[in-house]
Amino acid sequence: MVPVDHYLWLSLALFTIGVIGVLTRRNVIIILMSIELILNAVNINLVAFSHMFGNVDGQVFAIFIITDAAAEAAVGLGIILAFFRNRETLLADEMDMLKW
Amino acid sequence: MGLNSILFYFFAALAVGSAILMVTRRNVVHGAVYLITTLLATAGVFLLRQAEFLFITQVILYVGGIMVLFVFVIMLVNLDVSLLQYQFNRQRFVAGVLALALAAQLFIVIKMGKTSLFPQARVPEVLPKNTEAVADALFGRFMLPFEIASILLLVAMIGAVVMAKRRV
Amino acid sequence: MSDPRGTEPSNVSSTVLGADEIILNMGPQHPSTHGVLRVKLKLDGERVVDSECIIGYLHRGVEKIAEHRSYQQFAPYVDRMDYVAAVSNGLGYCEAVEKLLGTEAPIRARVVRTILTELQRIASHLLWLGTHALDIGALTPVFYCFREREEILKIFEKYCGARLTTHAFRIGGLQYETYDGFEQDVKRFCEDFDHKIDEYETLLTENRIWVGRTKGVGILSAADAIALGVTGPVLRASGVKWDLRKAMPYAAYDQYKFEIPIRETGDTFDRYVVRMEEMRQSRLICLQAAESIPAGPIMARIGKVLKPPPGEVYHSIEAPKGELGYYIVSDGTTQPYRVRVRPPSFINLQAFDKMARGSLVADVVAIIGTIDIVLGEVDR
Amino acid sequence: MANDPSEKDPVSKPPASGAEEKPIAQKPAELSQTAAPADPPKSSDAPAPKPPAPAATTPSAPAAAPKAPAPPAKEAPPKPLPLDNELVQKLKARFGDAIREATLDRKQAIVTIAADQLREISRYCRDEEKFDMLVDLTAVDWPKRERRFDVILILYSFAKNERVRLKAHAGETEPVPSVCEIWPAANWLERECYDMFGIVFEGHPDLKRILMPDEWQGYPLRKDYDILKQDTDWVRENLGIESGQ
Amino acid sequence: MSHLLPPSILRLVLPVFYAVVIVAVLPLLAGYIVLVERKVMADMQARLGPMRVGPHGLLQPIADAVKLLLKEDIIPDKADRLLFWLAPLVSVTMALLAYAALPIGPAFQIADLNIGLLFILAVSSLGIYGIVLGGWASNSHYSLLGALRSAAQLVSYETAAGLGLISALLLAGSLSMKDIVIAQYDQGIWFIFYVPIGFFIYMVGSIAETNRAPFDLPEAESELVAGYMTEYSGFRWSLYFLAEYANMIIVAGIATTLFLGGWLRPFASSHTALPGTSIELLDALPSLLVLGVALYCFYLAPKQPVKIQKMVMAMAGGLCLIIAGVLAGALFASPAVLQGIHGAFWFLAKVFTYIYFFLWFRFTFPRYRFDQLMRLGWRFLIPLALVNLIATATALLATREWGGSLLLYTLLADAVTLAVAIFLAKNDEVDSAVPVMDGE
Repeated sequence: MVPVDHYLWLSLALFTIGVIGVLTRRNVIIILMSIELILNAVNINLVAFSHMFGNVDGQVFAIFIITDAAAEAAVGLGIILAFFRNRETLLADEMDMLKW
Repeated sequence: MGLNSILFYFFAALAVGSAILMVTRRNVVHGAVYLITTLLATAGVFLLRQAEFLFITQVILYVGGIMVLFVFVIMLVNLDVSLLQYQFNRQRFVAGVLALALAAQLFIVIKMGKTSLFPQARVPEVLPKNTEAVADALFGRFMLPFEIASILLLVAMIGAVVMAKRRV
Repeated sequence: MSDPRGTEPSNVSSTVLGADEIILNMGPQHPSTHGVLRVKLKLDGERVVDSECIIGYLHRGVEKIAEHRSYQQFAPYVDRMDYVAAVSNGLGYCEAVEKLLGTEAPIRARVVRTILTELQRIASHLLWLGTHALDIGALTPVFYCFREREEILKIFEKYCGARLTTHAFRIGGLQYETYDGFEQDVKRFCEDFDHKIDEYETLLTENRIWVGRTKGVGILSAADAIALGVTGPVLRASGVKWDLRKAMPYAAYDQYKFEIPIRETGDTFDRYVVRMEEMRQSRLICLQAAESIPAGPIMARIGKVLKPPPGEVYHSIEAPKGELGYYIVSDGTTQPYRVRVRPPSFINLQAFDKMARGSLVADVVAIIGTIDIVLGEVDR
Repeated sequence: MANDPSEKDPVSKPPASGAEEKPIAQKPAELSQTAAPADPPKSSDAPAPKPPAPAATTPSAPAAAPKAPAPPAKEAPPKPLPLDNELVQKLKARFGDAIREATLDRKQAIVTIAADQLREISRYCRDEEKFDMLVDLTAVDWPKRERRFDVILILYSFAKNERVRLKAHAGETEPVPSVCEIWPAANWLERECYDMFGIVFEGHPDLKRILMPDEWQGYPLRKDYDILKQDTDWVRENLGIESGQ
Repeated sequence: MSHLLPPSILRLVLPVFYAVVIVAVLPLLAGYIVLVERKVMADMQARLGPMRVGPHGLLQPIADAVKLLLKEDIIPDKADRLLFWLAPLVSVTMALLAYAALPIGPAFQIADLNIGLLFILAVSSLGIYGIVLGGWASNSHYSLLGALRSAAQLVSYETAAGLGLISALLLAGSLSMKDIVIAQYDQGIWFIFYVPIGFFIYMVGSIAETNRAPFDLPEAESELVAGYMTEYSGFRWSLYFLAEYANMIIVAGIATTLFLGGWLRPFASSHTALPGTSIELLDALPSLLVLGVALYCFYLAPKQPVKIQKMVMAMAGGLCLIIAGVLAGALFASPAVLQGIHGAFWFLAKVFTYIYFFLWFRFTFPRYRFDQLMRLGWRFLIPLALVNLIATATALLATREWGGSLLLYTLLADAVTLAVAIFLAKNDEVDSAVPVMDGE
């Protein structure tokens, strides 16, 4: 039986990698994908605890998080598309205007 | 070490490994492929914790839906030039240090809380049938959040359409 | 012309949405460019923003060859231009030279010419229908069309020994007398053919997908069609009731009753309907002509060596694809000084850009099919 | 002489004399009249097509009443004759010296014009005389002449059911005005002319080779174009051998 | 087998055995479906189809396979080699993985997952990565356009097909493939009779999902040459091909399980034994059918032109005879064996019938255009599926509340759905009269 804290370590590792990705990469799509990674790390936690406590509330929350991830991806990618069409770049540090 | 543990460590290693590859790849499509691998490995972890429905949700929605959207957009906007540019921004060292500091904090918390923070709850060997249980929870106690989530999706959908449309 | 695939040298996805456009090369090796047409499309997503036809891959210099052949020697060459309607090409050329000579083929020859040319029109339209349907994704009609086309080719084969590049006519008339049972063969074919057309129509005309794929696609207005010099079924589908067989009758067309089908919108569906109806009309002409082929000689009195007096002539006929004209200049010798072919496919293809702009990639295929080009004629 | 029809015909014997042939061909009486069935039109036996309703032309000028040119009922031998019909008169009245010559060859009208007035005359023909379709545009090379090219425009009028041929002489170096803006159909036709003869059309939107490869040397349909020399040059340059023959 | 090995080991060995059988047989099966497809096409087009390799082209698939394996394997110069290599593998792996939960017979199932249906859907939805990545990695415009079309099409039609399936799921009350079939046995009716419109929606959706005509836009040969497969050749190409046909069998298997009673024979719940025996009339049908085929083969064998063809034809007849023998022998074995063997027969028969419709459509209809395809998916099928779902659920509720025959209520529900369908189609006609200029 794998102890619960191993799940937490896994979650921590993924979370940290995600944060590093968000903070250091320039490409917006990679940043968005790193955010997905972070959300996923959270899901692992939720599932681990859900199993530990023997009820499914954690899983339900994980489902909500996936829903949220879907919404975020849709809007985020929409923004990226719109941005790309106007500026022809994917670099986050060039996204420096409030309107066009 | 039972089959369960072996699988867990295999999935964990796969997830972490491809996550690292994902944030370091120059080519975004490769990044997406590694992220898909991570997500599938995570789904495997879910399955080990008997969250079958979540496993399926992860595969259908995350991998089969959201990531397809990602790959789709990447194909639409992939630029050659972006392969030649610096992949990391200027604050990368500071950011890295900060992230690692955050990780260290969490590390300490988990380490300390390992014995005290988490109640050693009993693990019922036989969980109720997972899909039914999730459905009962989702459409019972969590009805309101469920509806709110659906409204969120609707809003996101409209937002995405408005954003992506060429001329509104 | 060096790069057959013709993709831009840079990475494919380089400018996919960046400049909002990608360049897509269709052909010269492509399943539905009907030969070696190359179309360079500028796409916005799947919508065509701009197009350019690049032709000449099949250029054989027919007009140059003509200057080094005697009048009779050149006749087989014209069969190789529109090779799916060789008989029509031959008719145009022979009549043009006859006019240059100031003579005319005897009536019997003209009637036989009319029958064969109309059969050829049906064969050409059948080939068009089959491939056009295939382009739009209907796999089956093409085999039915070939089945009937086979019958026509059999008649050609029995008449002159060749199926495709027949060289059926000679300057001054016909070389061969019709074989025994020619009239019966033609009549039998025509009688069977009527319900065969119905068969094609049941597969396509009422089909929702077919109508959806062809209606409103590649619209060409009458004004545009005339300005672009478009002729043949394409022009008639745009609402111009003009057919050389009626306007300036040649061969024996003035003896027979037939209608000129026209449609109004000028879209792909209309061109489909016009060609289907033309097949029915051609069938009627064949029936009428086969009913009474006049007796008489089949060759006009012309010398063995043709030396037309100096001068020039332009003669055109209604080929299956449109107005096929020959402009021949004679300097009084045995070889033409200049032969110019007015190729209907070439000129109709010019309208492609007009039709394709603003349509989708899938429509481009339908539009190429609906113009009914033969690259042998476009490039000559 | 393999193609000589009378030589090989196994079935039908060519008639012994021309006199014999005529009476047989006479049988349908109206047919013998359509000896030269094309132009100019005979409204009696061929129903003239209706003019296309939405033609691209501008409103017709009142003066241009469609009327068939007087066809001289001349039999063989075909020989160019001077032509002086209404169209020619109107053209002469309007353009004067630019109309060099008007002839009738095999009952087909040919108007020779000055090359520099080509565009104006074309526009007049389209707008006033209803020659709304450019059937063909081509050229003929006469290398011995001073201005070696004939640029030929064949026009057709739906309203009159009549063709006319405009002919303009052009020298090797002098450009000819393009008629692209008058008939869009001229676009590819002029490109082909340029490709085959090297005639430059001034005002053409995109004058480049169309049938021959872009890097082709020489103009194939000129009479002095030597295919052998071309071939030898090509193999020498590209294959490094002396001759491809 | 059960008495040879202890059950605990059997539980491990049997699935492995099944998996090996499926992986081994599937390529052969796909090859023969191609042959059947060509023969059916030939029949519809008034010609003969393959006749050269073996009698009536029976060995054609083998010749094709050998040819494909011997072909040169080309990787375009600027392709992304890793993904170009990976993509067909992804496609074929996902297609094969889905077989894990498909119940070919009551015992012939690799794993009876309690989320079986979702598993199949999830795994087969991953197959799209093979298409998308392959199209992208080829570095060709045709491939890329094919891949983009494929992604958009799959996502759209998966929704419609899934909603179509849910109407049957409501009636079954389980996600396990096995339980769904058992539910149909218990209720004594195939679900297609309760939810015919659900079946129709799933059929259209499944044709689109497997990229078959008239929805074969991602590989439309007259437009995009071969779509995402344009740059592939030889073995890699055949992997895509295998994946496509494997997917066809999968969707046919899903439809069979959910709507057509899975491995159940017709009238599975009625038992009328032949007088004097325990053999049921309908159970004898399969062996008689196959026997007929065998006799036909023997009848044809002497008519073959070449000696070797005579032999192959006779062998085919012999094979059919053996199958007929097995089917007949099962009649006298224990009920479990009978069910197992005849179940597989009926399942495959239904699957092939379903696939026959695919072939039929392919040779009858022209191809949709992309905007028309999207319009059909989003503006006709998905609304219709939603209405159908609600109507079915209402019918179910009504039966539960007021009692009465479910069939009656579902008939009512179907009528309502049909009315909506007609309304939607009419509405669509009005709209499509105007050429759509999207994105402007």
